[in-house]
Amino acid sequence: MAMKSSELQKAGSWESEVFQVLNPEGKLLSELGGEIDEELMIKMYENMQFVRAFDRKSVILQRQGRIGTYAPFEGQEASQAGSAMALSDMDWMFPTYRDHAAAMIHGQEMYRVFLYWMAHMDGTTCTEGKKILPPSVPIATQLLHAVGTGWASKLDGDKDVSIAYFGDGASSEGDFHEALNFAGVFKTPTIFFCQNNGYAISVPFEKQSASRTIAQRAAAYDINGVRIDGNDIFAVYLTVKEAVERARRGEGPTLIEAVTFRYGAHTTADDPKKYRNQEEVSKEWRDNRDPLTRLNKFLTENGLWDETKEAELLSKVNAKIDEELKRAENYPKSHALQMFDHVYAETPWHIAEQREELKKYLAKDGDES
Amino acid sequence: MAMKSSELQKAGSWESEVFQVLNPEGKLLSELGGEIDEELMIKMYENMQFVRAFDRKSVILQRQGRIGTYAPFEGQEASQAGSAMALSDMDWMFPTYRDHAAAMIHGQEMYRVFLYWMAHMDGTTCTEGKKILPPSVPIATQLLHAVGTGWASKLDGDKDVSIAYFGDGASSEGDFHEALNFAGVFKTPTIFFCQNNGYAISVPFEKQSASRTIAQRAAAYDINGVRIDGNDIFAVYLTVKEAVERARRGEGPTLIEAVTFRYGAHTTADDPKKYRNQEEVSKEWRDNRDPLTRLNKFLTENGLWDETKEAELLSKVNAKIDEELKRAENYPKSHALQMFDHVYAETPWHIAEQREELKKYLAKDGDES
Amino acid sequence: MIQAITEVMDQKLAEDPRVMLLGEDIGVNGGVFRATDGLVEKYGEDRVVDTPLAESGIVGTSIGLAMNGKIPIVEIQFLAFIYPAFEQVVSHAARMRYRSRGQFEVPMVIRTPYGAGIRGPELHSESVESFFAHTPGLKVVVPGSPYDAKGLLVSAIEDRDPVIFLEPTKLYRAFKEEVPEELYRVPLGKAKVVKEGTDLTIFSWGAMLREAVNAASKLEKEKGMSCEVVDLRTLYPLDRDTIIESVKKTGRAVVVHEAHKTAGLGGEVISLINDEALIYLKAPVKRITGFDVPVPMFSVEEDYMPTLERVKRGIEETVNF
Amino acid sequence: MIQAITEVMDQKLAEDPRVMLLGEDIGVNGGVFRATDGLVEKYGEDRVVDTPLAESGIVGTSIGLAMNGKIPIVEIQFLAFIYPAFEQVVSHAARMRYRSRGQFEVPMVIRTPYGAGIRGPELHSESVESFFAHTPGLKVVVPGSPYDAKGLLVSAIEDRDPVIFLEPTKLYRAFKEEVPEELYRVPLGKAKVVKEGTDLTIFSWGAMLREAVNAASKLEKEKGMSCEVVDLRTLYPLDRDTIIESVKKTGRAVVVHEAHKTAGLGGEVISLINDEALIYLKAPVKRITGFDVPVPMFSVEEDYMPTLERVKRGIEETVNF
Ligand SMILES: Cc1ncc(C[n+]2csc(CCOP(=O)(O)OP(=O)(O)O)c2C)c(N)n1
Ligand SMILES: Cc1ncc(C[n+]2csc(CCOP(=O)(O)OP(=O)(O)O)c2C)c(N)n1
Ligand SMILES: [Mg+2]
Ligand SMILES: [Mg+2]
Repeated sequence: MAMKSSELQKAGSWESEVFQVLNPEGKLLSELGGEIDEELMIKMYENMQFVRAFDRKSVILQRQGRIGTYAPFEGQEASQAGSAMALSDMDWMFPTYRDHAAAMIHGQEMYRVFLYWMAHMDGTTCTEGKKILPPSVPIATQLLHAVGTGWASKLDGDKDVSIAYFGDGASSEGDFHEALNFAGVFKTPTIFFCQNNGYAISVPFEKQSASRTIAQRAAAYDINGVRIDGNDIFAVYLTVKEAVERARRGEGPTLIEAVTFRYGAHTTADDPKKYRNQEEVSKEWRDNRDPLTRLNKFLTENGLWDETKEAELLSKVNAKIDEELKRAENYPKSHALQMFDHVYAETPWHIAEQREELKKYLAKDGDES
Repeated sequence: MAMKSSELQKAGSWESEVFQVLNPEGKLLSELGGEIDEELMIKMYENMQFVRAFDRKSVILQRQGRIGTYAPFEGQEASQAGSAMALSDMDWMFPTYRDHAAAMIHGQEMYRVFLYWMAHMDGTTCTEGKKILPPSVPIATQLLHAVGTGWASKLDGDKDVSIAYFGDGASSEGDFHEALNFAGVFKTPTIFFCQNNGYAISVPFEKQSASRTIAQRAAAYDINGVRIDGNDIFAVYLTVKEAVERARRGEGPTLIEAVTFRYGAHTTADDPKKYRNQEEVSKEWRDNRDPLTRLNKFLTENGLWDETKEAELLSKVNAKIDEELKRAENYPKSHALQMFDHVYAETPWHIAEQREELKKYLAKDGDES
Repeated sequence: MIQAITEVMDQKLAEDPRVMLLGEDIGVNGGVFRATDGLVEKYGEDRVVDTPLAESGIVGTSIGLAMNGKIPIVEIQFLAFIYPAFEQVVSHAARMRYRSRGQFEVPMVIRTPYGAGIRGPELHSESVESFFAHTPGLKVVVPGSPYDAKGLLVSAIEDRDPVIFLEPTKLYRAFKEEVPEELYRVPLGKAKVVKEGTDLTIFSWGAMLREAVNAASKLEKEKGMSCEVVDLRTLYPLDRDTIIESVKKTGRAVVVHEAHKTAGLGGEVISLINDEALIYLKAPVKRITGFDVPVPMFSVEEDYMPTLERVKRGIEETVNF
Repeated sequence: MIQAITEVMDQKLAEDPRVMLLGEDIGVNGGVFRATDGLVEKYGEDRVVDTPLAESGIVGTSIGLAMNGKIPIVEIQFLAFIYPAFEQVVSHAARMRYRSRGQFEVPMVIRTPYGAGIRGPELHSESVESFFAHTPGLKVVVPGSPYDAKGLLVSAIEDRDPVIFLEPTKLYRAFKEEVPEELYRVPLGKAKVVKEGTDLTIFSWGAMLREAVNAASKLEKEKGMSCEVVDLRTLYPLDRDTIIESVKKTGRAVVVHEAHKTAGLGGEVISLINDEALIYLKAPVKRITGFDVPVPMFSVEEDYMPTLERVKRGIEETVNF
């Protein structure tokens, strides 16, 4: 299943070069061989609906001023949900600012994600006991962390793997190279999960690199590389699953390039019309390659889904989102004095004094709680 | 001639996987097709003798305390001389601390190289009018500069190319990746000339990367990559020549991996016995793959060289080295006040004052000239 | 301020064929703050270059471009994203002239938005100017007004040394000021007395300047204090003469900056005063600065930065010392 | 000093299975200064790791290792070679605890030789401690003696936050001192009064400490001056109390460091004094430092650094102010 990158370099449209299981028409291209049962398929669909609803809600919340600038991921649900569902609870996850879908499916509580976009001081925490890191802002840096955590697990004989999420743009940074090289040398149980959504903000991948694919770079480090249809949740799940298993068996890292597309803006502060024919291209992907539509078709055709279920799901999902939003909005507001906590394990004198100083001002201003 | 990296990945000893023209026994493996005439062959041999004599002299000078720590290149003469001889005067060269042979053949005056190792303030200058940069100390950083100078030449329609020298270790740095990627995107006339001498100080290439070759990385950037016998000056010359011509024609960058070996220590401060079977492995290379020996054999067998010529050459070479050494040793010593020059185009107040301050101290100490 | 900056680049691209712009998303997108809006359409992709997402690559290739006859104006998307290029900036751009004894030079400008106050995500609000002010070979410039932004940027582009040009994001669209259309120069290395005064001097730069000016006018109105406000503008090298002259006159000073206090440039200003005007001092020079904590999430960023209140009280404490 | 450092790593590797060493050439080669000599033979390649030549890789993976239960001790071959890892140090190692509100921590030590004076090539002699002292979340430690090297390194390894441990190359083999064999701790954040005195305080650290002590004894003998010498040892956070106490006693001070003057830590020391002890000052606090030029080629490096002569005269000028 995991095709060598060299096999993927033939000319043609990207669809002909990627690993695909469920095509856009909702047809299975190969046997699932029991790896994805009906329950799991339905769960996949539910998860994608869940995160899509979250994403749309967040865009609205941003417009209403209830959260700050937000980075939407609509269109990338299969990549994020499919990859996260292939993990176990114990696995380490290193998301970026766009990977909340993956994080939530891996166990991140939604209210914390809201807190993040509200810029709450606790917005960069994760569910207790989870190994989900705060979203990485500096591009490609988190790949190295995932090599490190994986390495430690390997040294300790633990079976958990580490997965780093990143974008096509990230593949240009030096840290991408150093991470893949270290992972190759130390054979760490690391999964490099690249969502190639075609753009780094406004810059299309053709300007990012002369190489046609990102997966082909795996060969430079003698690690596994595979290019998949990132809008096909079956392909994503199976590929990540295999990479995870290989990693757990001690067979080292995998680079996965999931070809996908973000329908919307880079962030709510971005205007995609500046750099692409936004309506047309976005509609093109939505109409012809949507990850939810194709699974819906497949499930419906196989009698596993219908409009009643859909309606039930949506109302459940919306209720959950409202509940989590309420939880976030009712969460005690960030207090300025929190900025002095956790700089060090023990607060040194100068920070303690500065805290006192601010405390005094806040008290005088009357806004200390 | 320029083999694809994929063609080089077959199993076997490295010699079977590299481009080679003159084998260690001094036999031609393919026709030179007029690209290297007899005069050039002799010049190649002379150049290699010249730089080898320089290198040996420098190691002695270091022991005598006449220069500081020195980085010898003995064993790598074919790589350095062959590549430099394929350049034109106008071409930009970015050497490391080990590439003085290449620099000198490209026109760097030897006395400046001596000044460099004497840590003279003028030791990082180059012959007037030349485009030879001060040796790059931070590993892999100069690759980007060579992309930049090449890019400017391309934009201006100039025909010069830029060549960056670096080692196997350098291929692990992020800057290596960024440089190759930029070069690929902007199709700059840049030659990435890697001398894979098997070691980054003490670390063998097997520990540097899981990839078997460095040349194969070119594919990750859709640029040309070729692996050659770096001890075969014909192979080096022809490969670099072709890369240079391609670059001048606007066909973009090339990554060349020249497989070679340094016989001696990383620098005179290094003890190679700590990390390799120094005597044995060094002798192995010297006896079986020496770049000078093989060309000597070839020239001798073809009636182009004999012991008389050898003796004449060596005495000429030694005289030249002595002369240049004298020039360096007679060069006005660095003066402490020079440290305040050239920080900026115009000296700002604080540096001017600090200069005055030091000047006063030096005057009081009586050692100002 | 952003229009003034765009205008300079536009005029310089038109006037000097050596000028090039490089950065992430500066082409059709016009930059995340729109500083390069419309320029690629006007000057083409060879001169306004959308680069790959790799800061060391951007700065490193720009060093090569600069050595080979170009004048690159680099945009780093936000100041913290210069870190991947730190080695290229510190070990190469700043030293190429020095190492080559003047044979090669790197005339380039690195423009980058910096500072907090616009509700940016993590790492979008750093204020680490002191890193660059500790690096001989670099110049560090921070405009405090649209007029200065234009004049300083022109000088930076014409300067033959690498200039770190820090643009306070909070001022990008903060105030309107008529700016002459033609190119003019504001010299590097010269501070500006923004407001004269006799009781105390406020040294500041960038976005904090507004708190400084506001505090000065408030205290003037409320308490009849007369504060001089000095915009340092060039942070490296500092304009010592203006600093000392002002302190000799007022005898009291505060430094207001949003960078962390420890090892921030406040310490440098204080040291210059200590060197040259200690005996004129009637009170310790107070530093009113960002706290020594990572710039926090924006929900509390306003309290991280010196507030008008903190500046005012700091001044009063210094005056009443 | 180097033996003391090796000894700590040896003992810590033996005592604590979480400890790992990572760096370039630290395996069979034992490190370019032999700090890790013999350790890979004793503890194996899983615990003493020769890494690829990539500093961001080393620090970045170490952050991951540290978050997942290891205590990485990283060797950066020379301080300037930390720049490729600058982003990992500043944007991640220093902030992971903060960002995760304590959920993840990065207990690691970055050891690196620093400073001039051993005839190193270009970029092998930098002294940029102030970069790290301007980065909340980091601790910066510089031992000035073998005894302190051992005790401070033990504390650094046991500290739960990332520590930049700067080893003055000039002191590596400079003097012999008996060092207890067992593990002991010298606390981080505490300066040491190396020599008591009453006329003036010399604040210093690292290799410059020796010039400080030499100047103090010379001036004592030659002119009967009594100088107190304080080794700051931890540069971030600084031990303000010891600094202020000493200045209150002596009323005069100089700071001696080899880093560039502008935006160096001398300014921070002066600012702390200005804050807390201005009225005790009988003279400006003089900075006797490396000049504001790139560290030059070693033929003139001795004149770049504060010489004994410069330190002496600086002290005399301060005393005779
Ligand atoms: C080191 C660094 N440089 C620049 C940025 C600004 N930036 C944020 S997102 C982004 C584009 C990232 O593109 P990609 O990796 O494709 O991920 P995507 O946003 O498409 O998910 C850029 C340039 C950053 N966050 N970090
Ligand atoms: C960024 C950086 N890290 C570390 C060093 C120290 N160092 C100098 S040479 C060297 C090994 C380089 O190996 P390689 O690239 O193979 O070149 P070679 O010395 O074999 O010619 C190292 C680690 C450096 N100069 N720069
Ligand atoms: Mg993308
Ligand atoms: Mg090598």
